[in-house]
Amino acid sequence: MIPLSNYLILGAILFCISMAGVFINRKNLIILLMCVELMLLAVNMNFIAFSHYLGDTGGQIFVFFILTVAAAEAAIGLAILVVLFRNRRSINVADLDSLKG
Amino acid sequence: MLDNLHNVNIAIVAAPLLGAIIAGLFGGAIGRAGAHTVTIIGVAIAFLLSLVMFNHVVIQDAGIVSHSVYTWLVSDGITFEVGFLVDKLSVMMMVVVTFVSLMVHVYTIGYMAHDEENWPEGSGAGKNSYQRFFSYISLFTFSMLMLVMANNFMQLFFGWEAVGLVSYLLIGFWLKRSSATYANLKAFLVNRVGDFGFLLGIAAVLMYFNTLDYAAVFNAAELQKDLVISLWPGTEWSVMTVICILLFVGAMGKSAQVPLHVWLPDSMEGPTPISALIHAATMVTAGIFMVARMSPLFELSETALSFILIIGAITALFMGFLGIIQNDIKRVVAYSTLSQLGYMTVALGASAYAAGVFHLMTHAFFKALLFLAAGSVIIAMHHEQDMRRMGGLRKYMPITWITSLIGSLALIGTPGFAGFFSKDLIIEAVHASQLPGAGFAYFCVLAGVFVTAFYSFRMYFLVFHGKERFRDAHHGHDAHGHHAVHEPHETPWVVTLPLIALAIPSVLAGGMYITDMGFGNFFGSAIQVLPQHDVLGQLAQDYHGPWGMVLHGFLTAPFWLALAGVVTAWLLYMKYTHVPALIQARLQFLHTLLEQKYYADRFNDWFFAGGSRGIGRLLWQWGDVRLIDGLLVNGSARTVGWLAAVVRHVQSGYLFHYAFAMILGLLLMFALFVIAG
Amino acid sequence: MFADLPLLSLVIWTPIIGGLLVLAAGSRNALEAKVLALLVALATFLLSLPLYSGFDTATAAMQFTEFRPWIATWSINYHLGVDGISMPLILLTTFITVLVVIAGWEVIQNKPAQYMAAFLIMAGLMNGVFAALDAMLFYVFWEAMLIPMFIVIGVWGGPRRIYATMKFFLYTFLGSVFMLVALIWMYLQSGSFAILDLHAMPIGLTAQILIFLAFLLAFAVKVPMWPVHTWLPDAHVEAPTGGSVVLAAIMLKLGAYGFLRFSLPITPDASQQLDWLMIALSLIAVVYIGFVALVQQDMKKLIAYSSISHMGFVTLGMFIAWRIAANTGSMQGAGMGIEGAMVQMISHGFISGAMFLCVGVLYDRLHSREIADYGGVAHTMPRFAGFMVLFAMANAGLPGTSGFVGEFMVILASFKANFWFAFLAATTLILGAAYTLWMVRRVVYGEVASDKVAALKDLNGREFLILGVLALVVLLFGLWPAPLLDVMRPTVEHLVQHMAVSKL
Amino acid sequence: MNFVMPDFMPALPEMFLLGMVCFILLLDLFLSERSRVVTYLLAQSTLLGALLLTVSLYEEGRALTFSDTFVHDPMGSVLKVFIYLATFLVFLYAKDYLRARNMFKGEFYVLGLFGVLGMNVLVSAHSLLTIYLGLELLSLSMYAMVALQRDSVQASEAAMKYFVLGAMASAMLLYGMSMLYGITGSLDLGQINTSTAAMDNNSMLLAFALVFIVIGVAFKLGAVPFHMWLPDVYHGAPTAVTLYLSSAPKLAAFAMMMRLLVDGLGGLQEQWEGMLILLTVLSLAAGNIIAIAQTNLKRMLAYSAISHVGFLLLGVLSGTQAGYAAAMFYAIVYVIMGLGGFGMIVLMSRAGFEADSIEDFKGLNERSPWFALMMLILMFSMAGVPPFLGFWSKLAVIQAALGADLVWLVAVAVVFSVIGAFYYLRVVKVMYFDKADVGAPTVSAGFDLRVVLSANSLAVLGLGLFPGSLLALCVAALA
Amino acid sequence: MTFEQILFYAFAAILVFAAGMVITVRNAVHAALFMVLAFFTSAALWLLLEAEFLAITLVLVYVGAVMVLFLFVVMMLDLNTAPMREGFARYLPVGIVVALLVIAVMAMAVGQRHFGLEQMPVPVPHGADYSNTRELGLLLYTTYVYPFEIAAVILLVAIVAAIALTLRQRGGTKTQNIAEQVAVRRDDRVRLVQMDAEQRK
Repeated sequence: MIPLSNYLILGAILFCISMAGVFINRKNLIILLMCVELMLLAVNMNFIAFSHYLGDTGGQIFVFFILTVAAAEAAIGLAILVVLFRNRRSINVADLDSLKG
Repeated sequence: MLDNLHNVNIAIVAAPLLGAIIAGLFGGAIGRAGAHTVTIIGVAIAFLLSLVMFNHVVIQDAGIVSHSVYTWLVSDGITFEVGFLVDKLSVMMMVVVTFVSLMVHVYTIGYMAHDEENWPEGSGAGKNSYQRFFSYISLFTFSMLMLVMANNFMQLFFGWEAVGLVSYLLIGFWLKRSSATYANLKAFLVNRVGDFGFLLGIAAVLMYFNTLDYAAVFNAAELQKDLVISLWPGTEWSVMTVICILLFVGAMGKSAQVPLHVWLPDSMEGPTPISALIHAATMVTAGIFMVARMSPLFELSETALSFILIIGAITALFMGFLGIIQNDIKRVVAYSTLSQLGYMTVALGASAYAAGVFHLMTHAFFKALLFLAAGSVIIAMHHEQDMRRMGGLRKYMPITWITSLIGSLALIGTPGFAGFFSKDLIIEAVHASQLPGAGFAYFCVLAGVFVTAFYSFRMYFLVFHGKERFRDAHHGHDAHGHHAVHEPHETPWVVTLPLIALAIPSVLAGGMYITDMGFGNFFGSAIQVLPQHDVLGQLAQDYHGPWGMVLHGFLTAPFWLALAGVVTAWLLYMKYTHVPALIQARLQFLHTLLEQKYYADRFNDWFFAGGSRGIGRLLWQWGDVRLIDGLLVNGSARTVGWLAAVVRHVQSGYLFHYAFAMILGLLLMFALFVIAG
Repeated sequence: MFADLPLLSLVIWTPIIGGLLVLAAGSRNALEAKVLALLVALATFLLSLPLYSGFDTATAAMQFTEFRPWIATWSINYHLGVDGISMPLILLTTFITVLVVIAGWEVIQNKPAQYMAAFLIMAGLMNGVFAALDAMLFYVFWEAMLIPMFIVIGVWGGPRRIYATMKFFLYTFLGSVFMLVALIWMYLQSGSFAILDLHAMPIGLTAQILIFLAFLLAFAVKVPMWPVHTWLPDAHVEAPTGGSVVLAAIMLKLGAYGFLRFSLPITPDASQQLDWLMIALSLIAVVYIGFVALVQQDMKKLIAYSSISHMGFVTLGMFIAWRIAANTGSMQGAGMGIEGAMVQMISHGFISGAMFLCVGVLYDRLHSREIADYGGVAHTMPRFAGFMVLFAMANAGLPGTSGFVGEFMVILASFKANFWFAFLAATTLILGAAYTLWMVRRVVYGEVASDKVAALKDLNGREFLILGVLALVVLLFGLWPAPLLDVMRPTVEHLVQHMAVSKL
Repeated sequence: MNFVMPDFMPALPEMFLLGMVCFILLLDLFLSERSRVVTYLLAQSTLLGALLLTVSLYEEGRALTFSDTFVHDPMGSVLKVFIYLATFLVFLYAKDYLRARNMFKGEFYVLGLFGVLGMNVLVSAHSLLTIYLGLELLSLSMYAMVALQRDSVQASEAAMKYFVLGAMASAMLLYGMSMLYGITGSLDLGQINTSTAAMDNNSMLLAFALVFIVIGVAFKLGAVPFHMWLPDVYHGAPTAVTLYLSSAPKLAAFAMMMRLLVDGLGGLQEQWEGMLILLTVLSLAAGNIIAIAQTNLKRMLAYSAISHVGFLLLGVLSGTQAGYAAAMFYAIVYVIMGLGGFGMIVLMSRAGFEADSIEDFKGLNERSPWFALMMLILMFSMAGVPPFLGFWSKLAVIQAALGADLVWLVAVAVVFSVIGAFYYLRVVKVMYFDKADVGAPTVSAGFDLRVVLSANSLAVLGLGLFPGSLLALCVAALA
Repeated sequence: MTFEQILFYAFAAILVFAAGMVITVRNAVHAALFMVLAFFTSAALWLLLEAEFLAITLVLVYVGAVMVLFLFVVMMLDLNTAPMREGFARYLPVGIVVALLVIAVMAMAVGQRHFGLEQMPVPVPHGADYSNTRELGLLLYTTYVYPFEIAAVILLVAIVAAIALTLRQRGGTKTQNIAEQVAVRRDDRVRLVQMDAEQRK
């Protein structure tokens, strides 16, 4: 018998790891994008767990849409990454500092 | 009939005002002759109409004329009006003021004939300082009349300050002279100190009487005499004392009583007619007049009377001392004026208001005479004022010499001359007074007689007798471009005529009016004296007519003191002319003290002028600039600016910082709900 | 014939719309714009005259009222009206505006049309402040007025104009936002922004005190009272002559007007509680600022400080009412204080305006405001010197000039409250004379200081006209202030009665 | 399965939009550079058409459709109308700017219109799902638009930052939604509202979910500390896109906040009030203070936008109908002013020259007094000086907050508004008090831009003089 | 411990490990591969939660498409991996602390207290005839048709955006420009030149 809280905590851990990933990672933008994917995964975990325990399909539907959107997001993110790389010849996070102050 | 008199009153003040306006604003157009004609006509009208009023009020004794002209303003149920009160006191003042003023106007034609230093060629105003001068003195006449004819405190204050204004303008008439503009500023400010008290006094009157009308205030005075006011916790002052002392502070300023006397000697920077008109005969007596006018109030406060007595006595004696060492002819007269004002004040303090006013009148004549004579000498000497460069002028300017002698004799109180009657009356009145301080005052006025005689005749001898020092005098300054050697000569008729005209009353006015003004009930209800203060009433019992008084005068101490003074002067300045220098050397300390005028000017300059500038600078630099502006205003602006410059670095440009900020925000909000429960 | 016209709207909108037209005309022809500006100013002045002639001096009620719904959601209305307090101030505004337009005629070379337009618009807005009977309408005019002034100082000002104008704007803005908060709070309590409703609205003591303080901040900055006065010297010094004139003559009055219109009637109990503060600040203004004025080296700064000092009388006169009541047992005398304050406001409008114009005359010729650069001006500019001395005397409160009347009344009234109030207030007799006349001595008198001074030309006709008119007015109100007092009496009496009734 | 055919009428504007966008997308492929203006005109007419449809549906009243995922109500309609209008102006202002930078392409309009569609979805959302999707539709369009100037280093950097942070924020929002779903068992806002209102108000769990929801909203609005993207993106994006970002999406964000916090979690007002207060204070402080240090006008306006968000939140957090109306009024007013402000930058820009430095406005009064005056109006309006529109919006929210007895917060707000006035004044100072550089050009923008921008600024004045109707509209929309 | 629990903990452990590796490895390719691992384990966990359709979708779409796209980009950009870890260790502690803090708070909320077995009992497993895919499909095209359409638009936006951002016309390539061809006018191709008759010299 796995309680719901286990899934939720797993989701939370996943969420935090990916969140931490966003600000620990100072070099590679691609990993940042992956972290975002990971965060969505954590949310999906939550939704599915809830959906299961609540006996309601709404959560799974939501996850379906999240997956769709996440795919679209990944596409656009990578497109932006490519544009950025063409302009800068770098995807180093620490190089993105021309806008500040 | 009464309406006509009202119009006469209005005409009395309007005529000089009109003259002043015409001469002042249209001086360029009407020229010099026009200016002096129009102003003299104006003042002459005022003088003649004053005589009409005199006739009505005094000779026909047809009662006082009091009426309001217009309502100045109404506020909070209190009506402030502009109006006239002509009773025996004011009508006497009116006659004196207009007469002296008329004389001065005439005299000025001669005195100012060559004064062109003010306006350069081609300046917009033209060369009309002459016109300006006439405008000023007419304006002064107007102001003074407003002052003496006022029927309420507000108008009194108006006249009071207006004469101050004209005095300011006239002292500084020679605009280029730094000393003149210093003197006029000083005169105005010192007068303002007096006015400060005066205004507070008026405010006090309004508070306790709810009106500023003389009649109403005087009628109610008796009822209010027991009121007290607590100026600071734990003390209680009689309201009357407070009011009277405050009002008297005003008089101290205007009548140059110690310690507000400092402006008067300096005011001699103005042209001589001014010294005569304003600083001897009229304006400075405004304080005396005012106290006399307020006698119903002053009578109710013995404290105030004692205060007046002491101040007056100090002024009478100590200012006289200063006259001894002056070399400037006008300054001697000026200190003499101070001293005589002290006498008048003493009289007021002794409740002998009539004596004070009487002396005021006689003094107006002989002091104006002396000033004009001094002016005449100055003209003859081509604007040389130092007595050490004069001497032996008697034979060059006989009229001036004679009239000066008359004036001096009147001043020192030679029996028979006008000054004798008034001065003797004062001395006797003080002697009779029972008020605290009367003893001290009596000593002062007695000693003052000797001093007066001494400096008067010192001046007289130095100027008119002895060696003709102007011949070897080497002019240190050549300010007016005159040639070094010149023969003095008698001045033109416009100058001498007023001298003669003033010499007559200087001799006669005393004897003529002593009976009425000194002992009689000349002033009627205008002056009120409580029975217990009525020193003149006591003296009247021993009075047997002017001749009796003259004869008696030869036997009294004042006469012998005066004689001693004259003799001493003769000895020191005619006989043994080297002695003064010896004395000076011996009593160097005393001489310096006198030369420095008791250090009053120094102290004022250092303490008041310098002190207030110091405070101003302190408040400005530390209060405004550093504290409020520097620390609070610009400080806040700087802080915000600094904060902005610092905080903007939080926006580092790094993505991971941004993300971190979001997570911190998340934590912050968690914290919020954890704390909130 | 005037009864049917919406006079107040006309005096508000004529200059504003006229100003916009001037702005438009200015892009084509500067002279045309100036003539138009003068016409507009004159028209406004003429339109404001019926306010006086048609004024009913028998009533304390608002007159010439206009009412139109404006923002229904918050029941804000376009509600105008004048009483004896505001009417004279409107006249003052329209009058001064004419002078300012004339004063800037030749002097302003840089974009004269914008300059004129700014002043016209400002005049309209200031009239609006005085005429508004709706708190929010009042606030709108009150704040909007800052904009043209900000521009005027910033564009046509002196070397440190930017600092000065920023300081001016932010200072006053900071002050007024709290007033806004207070107004909204009262609206939420009472459901109305109508000033007269707010007068009648009962408010608890704590709330009153907070409201009072909020108002105080707004009005004290404007007056200005110590210690929030430091914007004024800077603004004055840097502003062009016209700006200084309007600032001193009218804008400072707005704050004082605010006290009369808002603080006293809306929060009488708080005013009573805090009158010690007001009196203290007023007296500090009189004395402290008097001393500070004494040591100024810059003529405009000196006059600016003198303005602050004189405005101290205004606030003093307004807030001594309860002390009088405590001291004498009746409110008798409070009216005199308030009326004195009013007279002082009007008179200060003329005198300080005239003083600034005098300095402007000198500045236009020599481009210096330093006292030390002058001396002996009387020799080269005798007519000017005459005016200068006259206005200086008026500034020093000489009887016979309007400068005396207000101070006199306030001192008389404050004596009823406390001897020492009057004592400190009366020191202005000495200090005021000292700083003003000392400046006169250094500028006007003495030897001609330099060749530049020697080359000065006396007043031209335009300048003579302006100063002459002001001189006449100053003397007129000094010799016969009764007409002014008659107008405001019923209103002030009503105000005093209102103040005497606690709202708790 | 008891499925009923949904009522499509309320969604008519959205469907029209979608159809038109697809049509434009296709048509644009067949247009040459020269005739690209057709795309522009079509895009504009699409917006006008949608506007007409929305207006015609305004009277319909509140209705739910699409299985309650879509709501049609007056607030939504009003916001949509202003979204169309704002976007219309954006397209108009941006035309010449885009042309000069070789960005006058169909993509800009297509993405822009997709964004509008996303906003519409968001505004009409009545389910967590539609909120999320609408948000993403809008966001994805915006990410792409920011990067649209492909050869610009700054633009791509801005896009990247925006994207990463945006994705993170939407993940957080989703996390919150998942919690909400877990707690209430529903995605429908109406049901969420009923079940949360019935729960223990102090429930830690709800607060926990709420935190994430609020963060999502705060990010979208740009409230501190979730604002970090905003200055960089506004600054880095091409001004035309900044114009877009700063206008209509604010209205959508406001709607999102209203839907989530009020429609969905109205019962938790006490709890989100505290969070919003925190955001308000931080936004007011950071926005106003940092703006002072800026030299770049776009960046300054970005910080100004942050401070405006603080004010907007002031209205919402008061938790009353009047407060919501005030906030909505504020949002609309801000959009009008912001359009003018960024529009001025566009106006001043020329090929190869971005007039985005404050210095670029030096001496504008000499070069172009008219537009200096327009900018002056805008700046004073943003500073909240009457009689301009900005004042009334501040008045509205302050009134709302005072109504909620948040006197201290109001005091903070007004103090910061005074501090904020400083940097607006600085722009005026630069325009009016500084001398123009030698050779600084005059305004050379197209006629339509000049006219409409003037109208925009004058509207700020005109509506400032007569704010009654707009205000009444907002109040009525939320009644 | 039941089999289910063993499975859960095992997969959960792998998932957390994989996630940790994603954010810490230096090489983007490795990171992507760990991502794949994470997706796989997630899919397994979802199967435990009876979300078969989504589990499979996850594998198909994410592992099969999205991660491939990632890898593709990584390869295309030809990144230099060497300096990728500079300063990494410095931020790790902060990261860990903050992450732990957030986890702690989150765990407080989602822990046993609210979502334990008492509050949320494990639902009865679906029968063999239950089709998760069918269930979702039914909902998707009926109740959620509106979101479904929006999702479609989102994908369209993604396509448009991706193309708009990355499509480059290289100067050298010879491609048809259909728009230009369609829009061509006569004047573009033919120019009629009026020439004066030349005088023969």
